Amino acid sequence: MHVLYFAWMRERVGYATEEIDPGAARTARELVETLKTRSEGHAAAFEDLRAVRCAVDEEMGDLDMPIAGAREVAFFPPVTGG
Amino acid sequence: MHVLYFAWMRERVGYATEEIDPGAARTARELVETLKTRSEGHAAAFEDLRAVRCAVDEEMGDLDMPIAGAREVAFFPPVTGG
Amino acid sequence: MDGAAALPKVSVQREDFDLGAEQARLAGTSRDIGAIVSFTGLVREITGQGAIESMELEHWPGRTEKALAEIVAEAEARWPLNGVRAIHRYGRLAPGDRIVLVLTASRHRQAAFDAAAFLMDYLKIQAPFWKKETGPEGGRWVDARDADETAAARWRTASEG
Amino acid sequence: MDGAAALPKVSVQREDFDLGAEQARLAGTSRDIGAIVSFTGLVREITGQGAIESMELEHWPGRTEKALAEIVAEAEARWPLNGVRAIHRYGRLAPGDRIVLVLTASRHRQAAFDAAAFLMDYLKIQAPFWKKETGPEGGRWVDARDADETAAARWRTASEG
Repeated sequence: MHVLYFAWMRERVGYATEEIDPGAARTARELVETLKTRSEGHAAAFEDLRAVRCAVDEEMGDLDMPIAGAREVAFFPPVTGG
Repeated sequence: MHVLYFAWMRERVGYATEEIDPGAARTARELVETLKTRSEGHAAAFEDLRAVRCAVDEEMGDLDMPIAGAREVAFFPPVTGG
Repeated sequence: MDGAAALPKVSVQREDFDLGAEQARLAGTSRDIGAIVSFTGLVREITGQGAIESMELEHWPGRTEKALAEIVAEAEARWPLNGVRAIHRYGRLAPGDRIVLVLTASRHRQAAFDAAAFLMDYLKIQAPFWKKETGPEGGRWVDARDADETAAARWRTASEG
Repeated sequence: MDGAAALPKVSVQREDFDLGAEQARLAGTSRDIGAIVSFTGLVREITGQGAIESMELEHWPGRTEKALAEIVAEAEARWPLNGVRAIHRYGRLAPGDRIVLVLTASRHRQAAFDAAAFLMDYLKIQAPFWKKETGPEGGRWVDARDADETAAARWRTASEG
């Protein structure tokens, strides 16, 4: 599964994308639990989940979105464009 | 007293400005009664007073505005700019 | 503001205007503007009386400029604006021609949007302009729209009610 | 519309844009547009963290264009628009630089104003852009504002409540 990080989450993780095996994770939130253990950077990126948004196969949603069969999950802080 | 007409009121009266003696007229409405008698064009211009706006010395208001001491009274239909 | 205070806020003119140039002039070298809203009004070909060939805009020279300046001053009193500009044309115009331009600059977008909408709503009912359309059946003075009174009234409710 | 249908409605680009040229392109040779509203967003120098030197706008290539296209389609479904255009820049910007342009054309002014405000409100909360400001104390990611959620919510109330 392809995982994307943006903005300060990307900076904390240390890179923008990675390939991971989601294992038994059924939702984005469960995937986060796996990702947090990968490095201190990952743990820092996911330190406050209230500040984390996600998209599964480019569909924006919350952390309880199912990820079964997804090719890509993206994590990012609330957007600040415009 | 200087009287101004705009838009279709000007067209009906036949000219844009005239000098008149307001006589005993105390308000714009009383002045209208005098003006209506000046020509058929004037009568046509003031035929429906609901469609007439006025300004006394450039101050917009309704036909009951006092005109005592005024140098100029303007009559016009509702504005349609923008 | 590099002399921005010397720029006219209001113009009543026969000539066309250049949106890009006007906005660049309004922004000047400011680093404090976060939002600029522009409104451009254009002559539509199909109106209440069918396809028109042209439009003649009459106005009250002197009083028109004063009316626009009053509306601009009211907008500046209501919203924190870094800049404001109103241009209204008069004379003969054809379908597709620009009639009016309103520009508002502020730190934040809501003030710029609201001030521009306010300016247009008030200009519609307070600036002494009268439109005469010429179509296949001759000339016809445009009627004032009740909707314009309603649009302007919402600003009174918002501030006084 | 002389090929107007072929004009892109959405652009995400590093380059600056030209308001006058974009508006002229949107209007084309139409004789049915009565109102065009533009919104230009600019980089302000003084922000929550003092005077900034520059700003870096990160985005999600591909997904950003899709987000803007969805917001544009929603505006077209809600208001009778003759044309709409959204341009958002990314990359490094300095105070005073343009960030975003939204243009809406309609027969009447209220639709053009509302659609432009809607586009900006939704873009603020739905388009995947992230701002990082660089000031005297280094870089800092800009926090999302609760006010932006509130601004967008008014359109949900208006259409669904």
